[in-house]
Amino acid sequence: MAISNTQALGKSPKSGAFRFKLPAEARIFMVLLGVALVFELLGWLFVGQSFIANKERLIVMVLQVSVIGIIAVGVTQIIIMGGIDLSSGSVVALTAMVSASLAQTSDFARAVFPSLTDLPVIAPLAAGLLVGLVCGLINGAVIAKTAIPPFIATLGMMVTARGLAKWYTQGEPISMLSDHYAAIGAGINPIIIFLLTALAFHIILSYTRYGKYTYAIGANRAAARVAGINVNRHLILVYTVAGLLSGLAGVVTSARAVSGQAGMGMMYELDAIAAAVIGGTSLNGGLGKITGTVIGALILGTMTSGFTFLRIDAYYQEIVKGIIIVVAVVADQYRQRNRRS
Amino acid sequence: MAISNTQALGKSPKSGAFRFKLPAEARIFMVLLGVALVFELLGWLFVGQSFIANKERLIVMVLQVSVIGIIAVGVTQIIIMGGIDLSSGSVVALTAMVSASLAQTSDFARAVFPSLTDLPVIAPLAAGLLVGLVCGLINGAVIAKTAIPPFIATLGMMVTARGLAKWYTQGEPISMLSDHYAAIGAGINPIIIFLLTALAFHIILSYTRYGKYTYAIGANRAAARVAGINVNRHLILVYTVAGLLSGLAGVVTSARAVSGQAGMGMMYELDAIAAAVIGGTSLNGGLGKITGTVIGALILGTMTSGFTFLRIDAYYQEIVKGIIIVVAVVADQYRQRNRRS
Amino acid sequence: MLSLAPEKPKAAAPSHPPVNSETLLIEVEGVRKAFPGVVALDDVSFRLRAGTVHALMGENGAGKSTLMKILAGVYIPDQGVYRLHGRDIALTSPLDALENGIAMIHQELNLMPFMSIAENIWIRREPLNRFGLIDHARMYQMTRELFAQLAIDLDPEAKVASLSISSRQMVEIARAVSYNSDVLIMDEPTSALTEHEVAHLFRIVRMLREQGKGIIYITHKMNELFEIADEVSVFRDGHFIGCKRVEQLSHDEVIRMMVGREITEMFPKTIVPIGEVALEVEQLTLDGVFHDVSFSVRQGEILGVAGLIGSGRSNVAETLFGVSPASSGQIRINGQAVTVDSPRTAMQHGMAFLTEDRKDTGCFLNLSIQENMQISVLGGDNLKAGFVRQQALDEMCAAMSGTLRVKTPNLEERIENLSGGNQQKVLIGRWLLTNPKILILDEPTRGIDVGAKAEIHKLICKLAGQGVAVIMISSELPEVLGMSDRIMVMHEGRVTGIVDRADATQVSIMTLAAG
Amino acid sequence: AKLGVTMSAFDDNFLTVLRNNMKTYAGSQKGVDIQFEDAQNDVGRQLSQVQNFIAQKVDAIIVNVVDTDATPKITKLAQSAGIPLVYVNRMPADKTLPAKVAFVGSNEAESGTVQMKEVCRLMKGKGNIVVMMGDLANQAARQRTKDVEEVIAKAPCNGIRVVEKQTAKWSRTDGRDLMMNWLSAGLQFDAVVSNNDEMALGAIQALKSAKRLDKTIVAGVDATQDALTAMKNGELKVTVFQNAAGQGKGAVDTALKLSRGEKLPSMIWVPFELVTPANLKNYQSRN
Ligand SMILES: Nc1ncnc2c1ncn2[C@@H]1O[C@H](COP(=O)(O)OP(=O)(O)OP(=O)(O)O)[C@@H](O)[C@H]1O
Ligand SMILES: Nc1ncnc2c1ncn2[C@@H]1O[C@H](COP(=O)(O)OP(=O)(O)OP(=O)(O)O)[C@@H](O)[C@H]1O
Ligand SMILES: [Mg+2]
Ligand SMILES: [Mg+2]
Repeated sequence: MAISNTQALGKSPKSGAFRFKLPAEARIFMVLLGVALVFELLGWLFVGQSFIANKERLIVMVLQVSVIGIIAVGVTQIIIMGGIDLSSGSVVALTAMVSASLAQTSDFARAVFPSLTDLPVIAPLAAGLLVGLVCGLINGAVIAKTAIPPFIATLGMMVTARGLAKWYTQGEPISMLSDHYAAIGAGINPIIIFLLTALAFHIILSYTRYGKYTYAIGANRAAARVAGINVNRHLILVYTVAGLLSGLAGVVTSARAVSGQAGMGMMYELDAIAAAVIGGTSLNGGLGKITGTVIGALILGTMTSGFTFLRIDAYYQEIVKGIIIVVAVVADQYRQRNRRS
Repeated sequence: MAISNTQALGKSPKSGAFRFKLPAEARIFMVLLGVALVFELLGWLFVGQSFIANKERLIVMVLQVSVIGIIAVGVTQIIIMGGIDLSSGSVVALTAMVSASLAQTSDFARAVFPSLTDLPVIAPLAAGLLVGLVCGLINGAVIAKTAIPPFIATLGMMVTARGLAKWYTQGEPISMLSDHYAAIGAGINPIIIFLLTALAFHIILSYTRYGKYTYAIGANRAAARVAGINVNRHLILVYTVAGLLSGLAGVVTSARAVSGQAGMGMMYELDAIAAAVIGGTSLNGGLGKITGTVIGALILGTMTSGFTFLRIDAYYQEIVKGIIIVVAVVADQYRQRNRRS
Repeated sequence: MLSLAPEKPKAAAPSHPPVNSETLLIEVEGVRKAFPGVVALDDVSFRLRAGTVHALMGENGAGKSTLMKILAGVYIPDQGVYRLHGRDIALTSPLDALENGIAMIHQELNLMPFMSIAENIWIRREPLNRFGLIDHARMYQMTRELFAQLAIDLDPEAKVASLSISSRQMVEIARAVSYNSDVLIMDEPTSALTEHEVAHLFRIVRMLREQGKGIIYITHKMNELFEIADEVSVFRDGHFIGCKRVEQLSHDEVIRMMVGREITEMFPKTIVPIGEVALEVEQLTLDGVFHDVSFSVRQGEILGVAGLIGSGRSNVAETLFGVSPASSGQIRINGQAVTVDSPRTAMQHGMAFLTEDRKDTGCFLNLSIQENMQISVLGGDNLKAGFVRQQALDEMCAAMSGTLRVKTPNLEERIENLSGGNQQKVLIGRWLLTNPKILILDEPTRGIDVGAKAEIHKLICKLAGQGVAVIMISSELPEVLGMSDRIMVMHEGRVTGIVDRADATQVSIMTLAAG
Repeated sequence: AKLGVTMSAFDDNFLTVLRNNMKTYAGSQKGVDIQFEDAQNDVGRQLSQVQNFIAQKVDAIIVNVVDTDATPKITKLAQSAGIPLVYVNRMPADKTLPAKVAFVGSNEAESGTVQMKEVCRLMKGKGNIVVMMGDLANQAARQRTKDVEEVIAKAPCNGIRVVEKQTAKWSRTDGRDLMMNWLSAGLQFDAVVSNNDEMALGAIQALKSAKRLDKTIVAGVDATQDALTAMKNGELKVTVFQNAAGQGKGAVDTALKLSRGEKLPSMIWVPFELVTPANLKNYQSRN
């Protein structure tokens, strides 16, 4: 005698398998297409040119969200695990400062570390990643060991890391960076770094235990513990990975601007969270995909370029951006519900 | 081999009833006292004067967190109800602009509404409160009707309201406000407004149905609905109240500065949330007290004054502030646990 | 093997049946565990032999789950000796326990809702391919094999969120079995299962016993005890009372050991005069869930609702109470047609609804007992100028918890710290305070011990005597048969029959339930 | 002609005046279409905005740079796209500006210098000052503070000591709170030197309620409307005027000329001007 979950509802037990069901990412992709098409249409109506058929614009659309995207890849994992990270933007600033300070050329008289100029590019890169990693590690360790809400732990890190970034050179920006370092942020390199990072973590989240643990802890932390997962260790690990990615984002930002500044990355954490959530990651944990986050970031990028393209005043841009964030998430939820019932 | 050979604690199952148990607020008050005492000690050591025994300093300590405090009274209710509000800072800016624009005197040539000058002070006050109320109402309605996470709904409002604040006068600051209006923010009036608001909502949360429902929804939303609470209506109500309080904060801010500026209230939402959480409100909902939030705000104010008093560089202030936010919450949790077992 | 704990006075001298120590899997002695305000376990000893099913009995809050959580590494005891296969051991985490061959099915479901059945079962043990990546195909295959062995018919790729509670329980069972551990602890595994699944579970349990595993089985259901268990240990108020072979015990003896007094009547049904029709339902339909449900219930009448898991009983109750409003059909209360679009309106019509899932839709876990109990009566007389009349409410709550015998140090205690059964009593109290005219109870005695169960049954009868119309959904057939005036049976979202008390038998109900 | 402008911030008082001047002036020119973007003090965002303008194929780009250290990259982007570029208000860090790139504005190093020199004159070269700094992540804050320190390092102002410097994040309320904290600590000073007018106005409010204003010299930078009013009331003694109209008109003109291929000097200076009660009426209706 078998136990079946679908006796009622007049459904055959297997019907679920055959039902047509779009994955969440495909739904979000539709939103992206929709947004792009609206701009295309308005473009022909009001600007007299195509929005999409413009290679440079397509590049900028992705380029301008590459840094946010790299952060969002880490933030997505944290949110899936049921956490939140408010410190990413500040960590970007701190790593940008540290790595830039090790990437200066010797022909600059006022280098931060006059004896540490003309280093091979690996040095600032490694230092930046390390700083990010340490920040993430601290976030994770504090959250795991003290059980305070991640919101508070990372809020503390947000304030502290920003302070450290300003303190590092007393607010002075760092410039005269080597060409090799600048190359990290030149041309479409940020895009490549972003997409490779996303791809790597897409695979890791879908096909490794690291990924399964992340989803399991987010879906039900007590259950994950009972199933034998070392929840605290995994928590620390994921926050560390996210810190590392914020570090990478910091390196890319400073390489792109060929300068390190303490004001960098301001509010990036919110854009990264927005990208993840627009991309279908649930703030309640347990649900989300890197692919969704990539599309979420692209939606933000398309919007920014689209507004500029339509010559919409900056005020209206902000006003509309807020509304669109909400509408995108509402639309996604609505479709999700419709498909269910 | 025994797992532990410690003697039984000799507690009978009933001992709990007689156990001495400090309320959460008393514990947080200890943190406040601790912080103040540290500054007092350091003051005698390094500055040669008392930190606490200084009437003016005591006033500034409260005054500088009055606006944050007013916001935090609303935010606390939202967090108790299981929500979050990221829009408060931007709503402060928007209401500051709107109310300031109705508080201008006629002897200023470039008033925003030349025909609406020299209005009685009730006009800008009412307009400010109304704008805040509407923002909160929109937050609540969106959250209740669409069931998207409050984080996203209020993030959208945060971006949009800031955009509206900038758009309102195209970024132009608003000045030449009437003396009556300025009086709202003069002297210790902000403190009085803050404490009265806090007292009112302390009573409301503890002794009215509104309060009980707020806690119940935060503790278990589904159960609250089944228990006969109109959850959606209450949700809208609480967000509206919080919006109203942000509006009040906006009026006080602009009256205090005798000017309305679109950049006002930046990041206030985070300070308000920090005040609530330091004060013992749980981000998981269902737990928290206004008294705790008031003390939380005072901790932040004491820290700011203390740092200036000790002449600590701004960088270090930020670095230490982040750490203290974390330590305060950790300490509170730690004591809570100790007292329990 | 040294315990310094002082001897505690005990209600009955603990007695262990003579055992051959070589077959002892687990042995604990002098275990103590205290929570804030409560000593959950005090100087408790327990032994588990290989190849036996060892039942654990005791009232709600007796400490059964706490002891099991200690055995499974979830809690670390304050004090005590723990021996596994004769070796001293100190477990520090659930993982530790699993690695030492101890698996546990918890009283509360512990699954990851958004993950597939297979992912839930093999978490931490996923099969990897040669690149070190997870081999999903093989994982599904392994799940199918496991399900074939246990004769469970679920799609391994289905998300757990889409399963009914009973199916989820079966997934838990399958996962516990998949560990292939020496010791399997089952904490009330059947509280969410109906007869069919229970019988099925027992086959699995017997199979494991044949394989020489030790099984600890916690239940409040007396019949299960005599059907499946070899030995039984009884607990009361955190103390170990005794351990006997089941053959040496009678039904009444077990109850006496558990409760410390006699309970004479199991289903204290009293026949009361039946009044007017209080609630009448016609052609009630919720699209895709249940169809054309029609029935009526009179004042003073208890209408039992029986059916297999997933037959839609809970959905009907939810719709009646406005949790998920009907798509068509009519509800009449006292002859008046009404629209019930939210629980609030339902309450205004005098209804009350105890839901089946107390964790999800019942308790406010971090609020106090008192606040939990009074939440639905914060209106009318209890409100003065917008303010709640706290004193009066507190007195009402105190009286109600007295009546229901809620076991707690005080009413300010968080409900989270109560045992499951006591939580249930608080929720019943919440609804009784509203003075309902129509009371809908969904699995009112799930997870409740015999003593409390009898009290709740008495209470239901008393309410019926006062003219309240009662609808009682239950998966426990003896309860439905014992308590109801009439029994409505559902199958696949439709009513298959309404049987009078006189005509109802186990067989007739089961036949209707099977469709 | 289509012009794209990226401003470092929309909610900065002086920059708003500058932006409005550009807008009005561009509106008065025939066939000029001007579009503003708000970089919200973020270099990354500003770089993207420049790149968006390039994709847009605007005729010229005007940049009010967030931090001058990032200008070489912006210059390179515009240059390789062949689009004329005008930096306005904040001077680029590039060693030399290539063709089709120009700067219209003042030398930031002047503002703090002009301000402090006047304060020094009022203090007769000796006494104590407190410095209110803007957000330290912001270039103007650092530069102006440095200017102040350089002035008092040399004769005739080396009798002046900085007893305390602290940030008040450019804002009036923070300025007021900071001043109250200082006063409560019993700090003794003869002058308040603030990186902008807003913080100076906050300091004035606090000093006024502590009845210390008449003994204290307060100095700001920007010459905003409120600041000029305060000066008229005798509360503010020193501020520094930046010619927003001149910079705005100059930037638009330069951009238009460059887009027509005209040759221009690469640096077009619009100097800072000192404002004191003596010359106040020359400025009252200018910003
Ligand atoms: N985490 C906890 N914190 C505080 N008290 C607890 C906790 N867990 C259990 N208790 C208390 O310990 C006692 C024993 O609870 P336990 O859950 O072991 O009972 P049980 O025998 O399993 O009851 P039931 O049959 O209702 O499940 C109860 O009084 C309960 O209130
Ligand atoms: N959240 C849900 N998502 C999808 N299907 C659900 C959900 N809840 C219930 N169902 C399905 O609805 C049907 C009816 O469930 P319902 O709970 O009403 O039945 P029941 O007879 O009360 O059974 P039980 O004894 O499990 O409560 C079942 O097939 C169940 O799988
Ligand atoms: Mg239990
Ligand atoms: Mg049910």
